[in-house]
Amino acid sequence: MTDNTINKVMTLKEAVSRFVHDGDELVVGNYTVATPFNQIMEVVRQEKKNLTVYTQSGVFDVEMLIAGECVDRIVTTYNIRSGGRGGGSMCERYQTAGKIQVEDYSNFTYNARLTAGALGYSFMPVLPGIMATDVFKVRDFMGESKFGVVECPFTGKDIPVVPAANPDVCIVHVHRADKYGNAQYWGAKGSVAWACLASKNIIVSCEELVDTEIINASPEYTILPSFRVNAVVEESFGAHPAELVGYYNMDQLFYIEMDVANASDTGLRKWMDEWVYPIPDRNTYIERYISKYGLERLKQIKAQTYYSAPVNQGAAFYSNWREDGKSVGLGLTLDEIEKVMEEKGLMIDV
Amino acid sequence: MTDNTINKVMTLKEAVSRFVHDGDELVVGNYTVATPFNQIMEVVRQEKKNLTVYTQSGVFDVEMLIAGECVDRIVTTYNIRSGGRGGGSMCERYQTAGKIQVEDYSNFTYNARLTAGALGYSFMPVLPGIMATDVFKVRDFMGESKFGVVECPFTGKDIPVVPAANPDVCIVHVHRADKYGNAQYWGAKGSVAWACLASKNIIVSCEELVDTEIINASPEYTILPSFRVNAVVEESFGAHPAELVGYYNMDQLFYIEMDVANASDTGLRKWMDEWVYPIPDRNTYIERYISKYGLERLKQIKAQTYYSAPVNQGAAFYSNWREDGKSVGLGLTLDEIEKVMEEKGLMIDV
Amino acid sequence: MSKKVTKIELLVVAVAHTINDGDKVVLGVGAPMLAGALAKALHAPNAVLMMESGMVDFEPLLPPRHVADVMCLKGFPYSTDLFNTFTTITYRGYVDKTILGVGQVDKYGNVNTSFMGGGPTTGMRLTGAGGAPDFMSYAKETILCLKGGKFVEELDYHTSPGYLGGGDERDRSGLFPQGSGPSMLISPDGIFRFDPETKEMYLESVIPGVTVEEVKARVPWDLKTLDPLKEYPVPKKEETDFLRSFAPYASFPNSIMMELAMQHYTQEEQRKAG
Amino acid sequence: MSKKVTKIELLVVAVAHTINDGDKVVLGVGAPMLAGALAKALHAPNAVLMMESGMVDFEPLLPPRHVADVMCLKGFPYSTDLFNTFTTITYRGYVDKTILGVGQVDKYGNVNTSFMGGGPTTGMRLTGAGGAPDFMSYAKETILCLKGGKFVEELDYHTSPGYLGGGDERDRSGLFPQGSGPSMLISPDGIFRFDPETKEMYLESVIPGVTVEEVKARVPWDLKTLDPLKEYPVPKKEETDFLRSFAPYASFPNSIMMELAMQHYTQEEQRKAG
Repeated sequence: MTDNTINKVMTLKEAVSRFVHDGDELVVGNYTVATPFNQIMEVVRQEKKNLTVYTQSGVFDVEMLIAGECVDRIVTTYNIRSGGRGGGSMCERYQTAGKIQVEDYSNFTYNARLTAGALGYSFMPVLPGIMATDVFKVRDFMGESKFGVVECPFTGKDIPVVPAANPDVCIVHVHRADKYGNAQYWGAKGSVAWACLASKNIIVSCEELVDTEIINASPEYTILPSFRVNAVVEESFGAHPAELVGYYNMDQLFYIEMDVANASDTGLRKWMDEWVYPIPDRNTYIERYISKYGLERLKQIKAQTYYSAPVNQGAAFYSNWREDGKSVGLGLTLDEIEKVMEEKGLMIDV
Repeated sequence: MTDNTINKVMTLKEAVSRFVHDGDELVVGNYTVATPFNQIMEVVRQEKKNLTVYTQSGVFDVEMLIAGECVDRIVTTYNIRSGGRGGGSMCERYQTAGKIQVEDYSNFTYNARLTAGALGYSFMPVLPGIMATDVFKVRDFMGESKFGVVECPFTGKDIPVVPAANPDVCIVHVHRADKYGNAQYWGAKGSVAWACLASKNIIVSCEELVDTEIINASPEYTILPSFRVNAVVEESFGAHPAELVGYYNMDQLFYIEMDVANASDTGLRKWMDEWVYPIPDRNTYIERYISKYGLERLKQIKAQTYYSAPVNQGAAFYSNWREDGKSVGLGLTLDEIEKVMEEKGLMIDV
Repeated sequence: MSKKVTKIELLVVAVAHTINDGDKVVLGVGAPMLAGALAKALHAPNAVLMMESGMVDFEPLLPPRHVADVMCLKGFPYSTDLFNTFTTITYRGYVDKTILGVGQVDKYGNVNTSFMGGGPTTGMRLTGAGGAPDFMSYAKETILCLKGGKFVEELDYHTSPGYLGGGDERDRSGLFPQGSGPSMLISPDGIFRFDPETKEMYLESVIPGVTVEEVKARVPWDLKTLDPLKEYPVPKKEETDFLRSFAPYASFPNSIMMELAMQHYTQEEQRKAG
Repeated sequence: MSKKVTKIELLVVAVAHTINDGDKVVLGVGAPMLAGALAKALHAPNAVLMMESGMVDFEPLLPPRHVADVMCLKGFPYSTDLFNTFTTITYRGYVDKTILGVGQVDKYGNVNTSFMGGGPTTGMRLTGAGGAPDFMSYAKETILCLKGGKFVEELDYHTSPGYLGGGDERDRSGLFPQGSGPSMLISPDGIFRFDPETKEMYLESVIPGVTVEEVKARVPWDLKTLDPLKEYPVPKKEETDFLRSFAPYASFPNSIMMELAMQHYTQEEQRKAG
């Protein structure tokens, strides 16, 4: 399934249908930027239920999933009151109504759970200062397992640790990927690679599907090797209204409309009736955007070109044979080498 | 000292003199390739004493340091018998003679010690299988502290851990750096970044000193931020006879001569009398090489050009002001904005 | 010479003054980022500005909208990740200062940015912990920045550690670098410091036009004040000029900024339609 | 049809045959790397070849000289580091096979690549542990490749875990993935397997011209043999063609290769001089 021999390109509809299941632990792979709104919206459309959602810096990702009644539990660190001081957030409204459970970590301790999971560890040490805070002391559904403490065998000190997280599925939007799933991401890295690597299954949507040749020529940007990825979906503007460096800025006006809508449950649901439920895919979403706001508004957030400085990755030679048919190190032709092998008595008849 | 305000460019002689001290724990930052032979040779020339050397994949780095009588202790994982089956290695000859102590880890457990140190942790979990082996059971100077065991508070399982290593100084050769110490490295990454980041002081030698502008345009290749680096030395062919991708291949013929010399203590010392002690710097070393072997042999190992594929890192705009002097989001000039501030009663006289 | 400045400008400039050239500084969102940009542009060109997303040593060309705003600049030298920012940089002791926003703060500089008016299942959800507790634990020094937050007798939720119960409790706990903790708090009223012995917060200076009584009315404990108070630092013209040019919407409250932005947008739409 | 091949070619081709298309394989230096290159080029184009330096999914154009030889290829898709290769890939269970060289091996497939003829302070230092113990612990399956090494009753140093004391001891220890361990050993004499119950190594086949007695003479325990022995796999012409073209010096022992290389070098020097 996650073998690199397979062309994994599919529609987002198929990917979410195959790899996101009711009751799953689902992690939003992106951190603050490049939020995979295309995938969030598809999960909502497919009415996935009883998810435990890991979201490090989510705002509208988690808000929409809650509004879509997809969520039982949330593990988070940061969630702004997008509905304003009075309106609050979906997360707050559902939590105080007892409709969801929320476990709050700090940015680092949340990330450390994913790092432990990515490494295959059952726990990861975190920074002792956290033990003085309510992040450590106040516990929701994780209970005893929210944090643990081990004694360092070398210093004798008590070190707080967090348990590994290995979500069932990670949804992540990246800049570019090849058809096998080799995925490249750059900019502010946050916890993106850890969220992906911790997970059992991974859906990668990408702004651009590219030849493996391009991936091979820039391996330092690859955050996921092919064999970890289950599905590759090409959807440009996949993160809109979030930003993706090198492609498009944040669409602030669009966010303001979402903020205004999010002052109440019904407000956000009404907004989703326009922008989520009736939209089959990102192309339709962008067509709707253009027909409503005009292409000019989309052009205004298009990124300018600012290419990375290249590095030289070359070697002196890529073959052991010189142009004259002789070997580089020995100065002999293949025939001459085989003759030596005979003469030295190395050859066996088989 | 390691502030980024300082231009840290200096000669290797000055760098080693200032940042390598007798009795230091010194880590060879490079892994298998790009061995900082320029720096190794300078440490030998300056006759540093009583070092504890961390070397993950060393051969001639550690062999020369031992032959130079610089070493008391070695922490290693891999050291080939470069002097041949009969000749062995400096490391073996000195160890069996009781002149040095050697602690043997596996590649991973060695690296994990540096990772712990880099992160600021006092210990790092390693993979339980090691407990079945003599790598875990047989201990030299590290004794009880070579490994420890903690109980995972979540699974109840015993997990082996290694203690952090924080060497006093790391010597590392990289592709390029700026004068402040921002250092870039690519190719097979090994444990290079961890060795650097674990250390208290860092000497970076680079193949090319470049403008900060080039570093800024390719931050994903940076393994060290300026404020971690104490000295920046520009020496081309700094890793010779080891290879540096994009610059030069391994010089195999040169290695063969070193192997032959290393069949005995005296052999290697004689070789060092030619190539180490009388050579003040890398320029002189390369001049000697050219005069002895000819420039052609150096050209044969020169890397071909194979540039990385660039990534786009651009944003839509880099200023909040439009060309007409009005602000992007508000459509007002600065005068108009200040007028609003007055009208709204926000201004205070100070 | 008389100058006209807004309260927010006074606050941002006072925060900016805490940044020295060469300081390695972790910035929270909002006012701390404006302060960092101002310092870097004017008096601390070699300050190393960092954010937890892994952006290290950046120079913003636009006000960063959040901690991962790599689009507010054109190039930066070191891109690490969140896990490594907290460990290889923060826990290792390479953060000289962190400048953080505050929801609630108590007299010992302990901070709440998580829940107000109740606990997790009953209160108002603020942004959450984010990077604050780990930065405030391991930065050598913390500058708190209270823009819309509150002084309280007791926090509804203790997100980030100040001096805990005061006195030497923070140092004694063994959990933090010795001598670390909040060194000052800046609010739209004035500047507060912490007593070297008791670690209790006291008032050091007020901004022009604010009285000590007004400040005390917003503080539930018996606030001590420096006698005489220090002068509140007056921004230089180049500082207010920088701020207004760098962030033309940031010198006044969000509500007014939103109003102006909506006005502008509506006008544009009308212009296009007409 | 009669074919002429060297012992090393027989060994490398037999190792290569253990790699199936799509396998994720970690390769040690030497023969394992040649085998990986051959498999990838001929029958397993989608095998994922990996080395601990962080080179993942590479296709060598030259024989890799060591585990960090990024100059043996032109581009590869994923460059991680050593720490993450052992954790995110190996410990997580994404290594199907590892192919490793052997210094000493005992009857249960435990391996020594550290010291021979004594302990650390008295014996002959071999290369050391390197990646072997951690790969052999967590790869689903290990193929051992004994080119110049020895079978011993007792290891001088236990570097990498095979079946420990035999039987179900490896699985019972709880330290390893269930069912993992060495599946075969290939030497210039023949191919060995491990008994499913006792985990004792036995001889499965010999290369043409080698007798069972010769093999037994090199094994200090009472070596069991499959009866009848299987046929040793005969390399196809395209396989020996590939090997000789890919690595013109790798089909004969190092000593002869060195002799030829020195000859060539001396001739070149003379040609230049003359």
